[in-house]
Amino acid sequence: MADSDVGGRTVSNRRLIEAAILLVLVLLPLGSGRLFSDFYIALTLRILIFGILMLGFDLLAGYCGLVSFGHAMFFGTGAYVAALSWRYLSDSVWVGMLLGLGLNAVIGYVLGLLVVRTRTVYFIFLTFAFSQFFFVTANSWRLIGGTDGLTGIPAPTLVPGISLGDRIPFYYFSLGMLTIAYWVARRIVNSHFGRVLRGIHQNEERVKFLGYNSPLLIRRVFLISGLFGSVSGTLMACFQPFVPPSYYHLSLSGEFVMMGLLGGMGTLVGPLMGTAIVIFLGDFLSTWLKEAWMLCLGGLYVVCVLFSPEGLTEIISKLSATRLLSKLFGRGDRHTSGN
Amino acid sequence: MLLRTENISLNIGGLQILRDLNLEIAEGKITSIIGPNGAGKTTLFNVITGRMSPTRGQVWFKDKNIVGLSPFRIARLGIARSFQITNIFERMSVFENVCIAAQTNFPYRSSIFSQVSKDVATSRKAEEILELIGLEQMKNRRARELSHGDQRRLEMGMSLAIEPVFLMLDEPTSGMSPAETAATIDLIRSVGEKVTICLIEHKMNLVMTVSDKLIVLNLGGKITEGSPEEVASDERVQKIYLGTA
Amino acid sequence: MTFSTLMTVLLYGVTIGATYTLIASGLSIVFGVMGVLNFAHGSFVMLGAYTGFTIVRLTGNFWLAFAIAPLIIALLGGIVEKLMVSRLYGKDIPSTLFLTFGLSMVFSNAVLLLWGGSSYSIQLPSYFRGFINLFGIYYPKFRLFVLIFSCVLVGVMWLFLSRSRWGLPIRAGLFDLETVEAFGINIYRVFSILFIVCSAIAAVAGVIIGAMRSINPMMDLDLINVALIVIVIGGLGSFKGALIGSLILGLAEAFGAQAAPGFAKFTTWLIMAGVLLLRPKGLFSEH
Amino acid sequence: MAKDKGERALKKDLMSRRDFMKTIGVAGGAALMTGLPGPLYSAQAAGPEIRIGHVTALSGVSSDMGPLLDKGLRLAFSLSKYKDRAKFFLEDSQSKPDVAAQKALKLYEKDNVHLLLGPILGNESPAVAAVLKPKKKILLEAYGANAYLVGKDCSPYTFMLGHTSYNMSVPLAPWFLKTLGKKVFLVGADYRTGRDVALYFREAFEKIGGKVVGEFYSPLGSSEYAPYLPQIRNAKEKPDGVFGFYIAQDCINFVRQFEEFGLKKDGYVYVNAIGGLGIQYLDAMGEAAVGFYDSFHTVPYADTPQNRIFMAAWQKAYPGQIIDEACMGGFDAGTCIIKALDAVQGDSTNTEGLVSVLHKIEYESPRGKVRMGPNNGTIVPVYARKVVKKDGKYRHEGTFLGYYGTPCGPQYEWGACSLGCPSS
Repeated sequence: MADSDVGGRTVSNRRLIEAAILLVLVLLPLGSGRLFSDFYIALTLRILIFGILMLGFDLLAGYCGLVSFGHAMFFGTGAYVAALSWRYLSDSVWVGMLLGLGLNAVIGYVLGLLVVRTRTVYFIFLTFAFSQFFFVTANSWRLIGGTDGLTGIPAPTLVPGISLGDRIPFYYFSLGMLTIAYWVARRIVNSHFGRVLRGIHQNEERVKFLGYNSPLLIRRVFLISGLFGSVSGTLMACFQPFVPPSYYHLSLSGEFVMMGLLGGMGTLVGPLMGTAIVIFLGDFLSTWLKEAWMLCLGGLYVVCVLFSPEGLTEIISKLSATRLLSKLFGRGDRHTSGN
Repeated sequence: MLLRTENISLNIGGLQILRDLNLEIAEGKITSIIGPNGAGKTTLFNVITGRMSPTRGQVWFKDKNIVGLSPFRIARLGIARSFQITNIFERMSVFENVCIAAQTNFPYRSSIFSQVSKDVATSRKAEEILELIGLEQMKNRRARELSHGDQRRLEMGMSLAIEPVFLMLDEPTSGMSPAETAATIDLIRSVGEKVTICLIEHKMNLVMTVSDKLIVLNLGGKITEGSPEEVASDERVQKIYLGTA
Repeated sequence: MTFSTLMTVLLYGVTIGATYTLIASGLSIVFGVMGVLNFAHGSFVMLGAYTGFTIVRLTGNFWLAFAIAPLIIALLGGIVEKLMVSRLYGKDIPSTLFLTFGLSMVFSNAVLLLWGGSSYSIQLPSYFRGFINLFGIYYPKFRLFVLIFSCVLVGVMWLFLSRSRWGLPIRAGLFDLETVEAFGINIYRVFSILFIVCSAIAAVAGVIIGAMRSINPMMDLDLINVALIVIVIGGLGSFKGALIGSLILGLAEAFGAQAAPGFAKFTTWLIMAGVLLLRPKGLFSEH
Repeated sequence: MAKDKGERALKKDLMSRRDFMKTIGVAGGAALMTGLPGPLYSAQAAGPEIRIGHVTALSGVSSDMGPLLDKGLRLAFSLSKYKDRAKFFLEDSQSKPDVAAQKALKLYEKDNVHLLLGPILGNESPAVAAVLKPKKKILLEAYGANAYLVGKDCSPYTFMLGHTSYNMSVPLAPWFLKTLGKKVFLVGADYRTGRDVALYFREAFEKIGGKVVGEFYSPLGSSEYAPYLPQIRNAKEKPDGVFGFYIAQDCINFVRQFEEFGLKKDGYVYVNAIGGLGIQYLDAMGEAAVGFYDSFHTVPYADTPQNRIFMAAWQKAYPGQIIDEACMGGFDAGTCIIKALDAVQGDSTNTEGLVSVLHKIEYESPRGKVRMGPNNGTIVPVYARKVVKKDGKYRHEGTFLGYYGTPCGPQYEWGACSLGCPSS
């Protein structure tokens, strides 16, 4: 791993950059209203929320090589369960989140058993098929609002008294959750489990013959990445007081894949950048080019797949003047080049 | 007897690839399996290590039948294996390749909560193995950048790193220069003191000098077995290898 | 389920299956031979429908559209193959999927910009309008033509693949690119021509679907959905699989609608997930 | 003179967007590289500007209606005394609920609009309403049919100018009995609105002695009705007519296949609720739709004084562009806003004033007299429209059925609205 073998110097540098970004994000709300309109806080919030999901997505796709075309099923379930629990059970955000995590863990476990035998294209089809199953169910199940989905969801409370309805407390709550998610993802990547995952990505047979039960490990990372998606769904249900069935739709799962590819998978930071690009550029293009937004985003996507399949992190780590940046953006498993 | 196969047979689509093989691998000895191409040597390895399941027969390892076990369970019993076509993690550093193998010896081998940076035991074990196979200068090189011979030695090092009881090497010196082959022979001999080794090899000089016992296979059946000298003098072997009697 | 209703539903199921074959066969060949999963295949069908519609509106002649639209889309297919798809030969399948996913976005938006959002449909010539009474079953004339035409087209493709001089290298390409190339056959020229032919077939399917149903900028998602399910059921890369897969899907939709309308939506997904789990490579996969 | 300025305003807006396209590379690139938020805070324009936001579908499923709604809205203002002060902000909802909500937020927070005309689809409008409700911002809906927004999810700031599945199906029951007969076969897309339309119609129809002889619901978005249509022919008793709800593309496919499979020839008549046979779909349906009916609160090309003024203005502003329900809906919403602005002396920032005016507003628009009900849902003229072919063009012959709002109360699935409920 980038940090473990060249001593403390690069590890502290990467932490420096991460701390700097965190500081900027913490100070961002102070600028709203003066430097830029409050709407950009809402846009940044969408990036924070989807960023949590993309960390889980990257663990599965970037580190373990399994690109899921149905990750919206975890997101949608996290949103629906949380919304229903806030409306009928208790307005604490934690109850909704835990229930969402619970159900998603069951889904992740059961689907994991089914999905683990497939690889590459068949994994894509199977995750695509399962997420469509959730989409069709959500659309036709009247109890959870059918095609209109759930509306009028009460804003949950962090602790009795602090409501997450207004934006600034919710912003810091989401930033906190993303920071925790990033720290957890980093630890997983740097754990022995993470190292074996990278092994599975490159040569699953060799991993098997060293004594690792690779199907079990794949099921485990599939479930974990689902939990990240669940938290992300719960936060979105809190941010926007409605949950439409389109949270399960293929276009959302496709967007996640796009975010991962644009940013560059297998680096944790890449997908976060990809999320910022897709959400920010998407909004920007849609406002200025009106109906032509998809043409540009699709074109950017094609160019990225053709010319830099490893995504933005590849470009940055190549262009980056200082070793610092490449440490942060360099992919964990292809950093050492004869230094 | 460390490992015993009991009339192992395998036929795929009517083709009889292994025919009632009864072999014995003695503990602490270096056994070599020789025979022309297509004799079923690698297939035998695949059956023993669980990559293929035999049509009939049992494989007894320490008096435990391991047919039907999945490869990772067999590996955990202490059976390590290298492949005919090098099977390593190409986009990882040499050090990382060995670490993944070395960390299987510890309880936290695939735990989420343990941190690789704090794991001194694995690193030390990996350093030991790298010295043993002579790749410690290449430690940070990416496995893909190694020469073919070095890659084969790396794979052998990874197999050693899981501290096996029984090491199966499938043509370990193929593609190696004479110097590298000689170094590998010494390595096999030194490792052979602690670990039972089974080799598949074509280089007769290596087989003759290193092995304690030879098993000759042809067309899926066992022709003969015995000490190198006995096998060399057996005319059936000569007929197979030299085409004349 | 009286006999006549059974026959009616069977006939409709077969017709729906025939249209699905037109849509899915091109995708299946391109994937089977070139290992390219063309998510933009639905867009080629859509573009065929729109081009056909424009030609019929300008010239009023259905057959002209039937002939010219495939040529135009074949040209487009050639350009796309040359500039983009050819760069990905030999690469892993997901990257071809991601490329064509982006392409489908570009095409869908281009259609919206060129033809706008409203719905159109191709006016059929008078002799195709109306229906005939096929021993008790009311059956539209045009659908009969579609059924016959699909069988003929599929037959031609089948002969082309299995018998002709071209067929052998294409099917061989299925298994091993290097060896075919070693035989001195410029496999990449074969791929370009194949991609162009499949684009043309997609355009023909587009014209037919444009005449049977309405055309709108969102139809590509519905088409690629159907095509993906068919080649998953039938087996990735197997032409025979695509035929059988289309029939299974067509009949499932027809009978599903009769038996349990509420669950008609689920039947397609259950079949797809079921096949993926039991035979991950699909029923007839050669890949 | 007045008109030219209006028209020039429209052209200027289009030009500005095209100029911007040239510089897109730089701006897009800048935002991309720095990753910072986009153009900084746009300076607040001085003067009594009337900033009107409009979130509608320019891409996605209902991308055909969005631009027409916007043109209707702008045309209404170009004919009013506010034409120089009105500044429009158009955002694409992409026919997705969460994008619609995001864009509504953007219009109110970044572009500081004073009023917002909401999105088209029935699942987009509740999303936008939910986001704007806590912010106490005005939301007007020309479409976005969703009964909950005039039921328990109603809000003093949300105004439904269009229709709901209730007041587009119930009025047809007596008309159906009188014009077609006692036996009906119910059809529809298998989703909320499809099921609701059939449900409400059935209740009203059976109450006045009608009889349902059969029904089926096909999956939303399906384009093959071959497996379903025989069920109409095989119904126990021959229905006097087929009633149901399909939307846009589904409706086109259903009507065409209804004719292709010989049902029309055998005398079966199809009635689609909520304007499925609108002008923009008739070309695609062709002859198949002639003789069929649908219900809507607008009749394009109707021969009323209001409509004649509108049609003349539209032909001048957008020569050659067809008139359909969407552009009349936009014009109607514009008329309503202008009437409300008159009542607050043109001060569009006076939100509370506008809210109280809109709550009791009555206005005259091309579709007839419109009155706001107590639950902020309009009481609109409902017409049963027959599709006819007049000198080569497909037109509607409207039969006025009366004024209908959408009731609310505990006995309805969408519950009671805190602001009050209309009687009928």
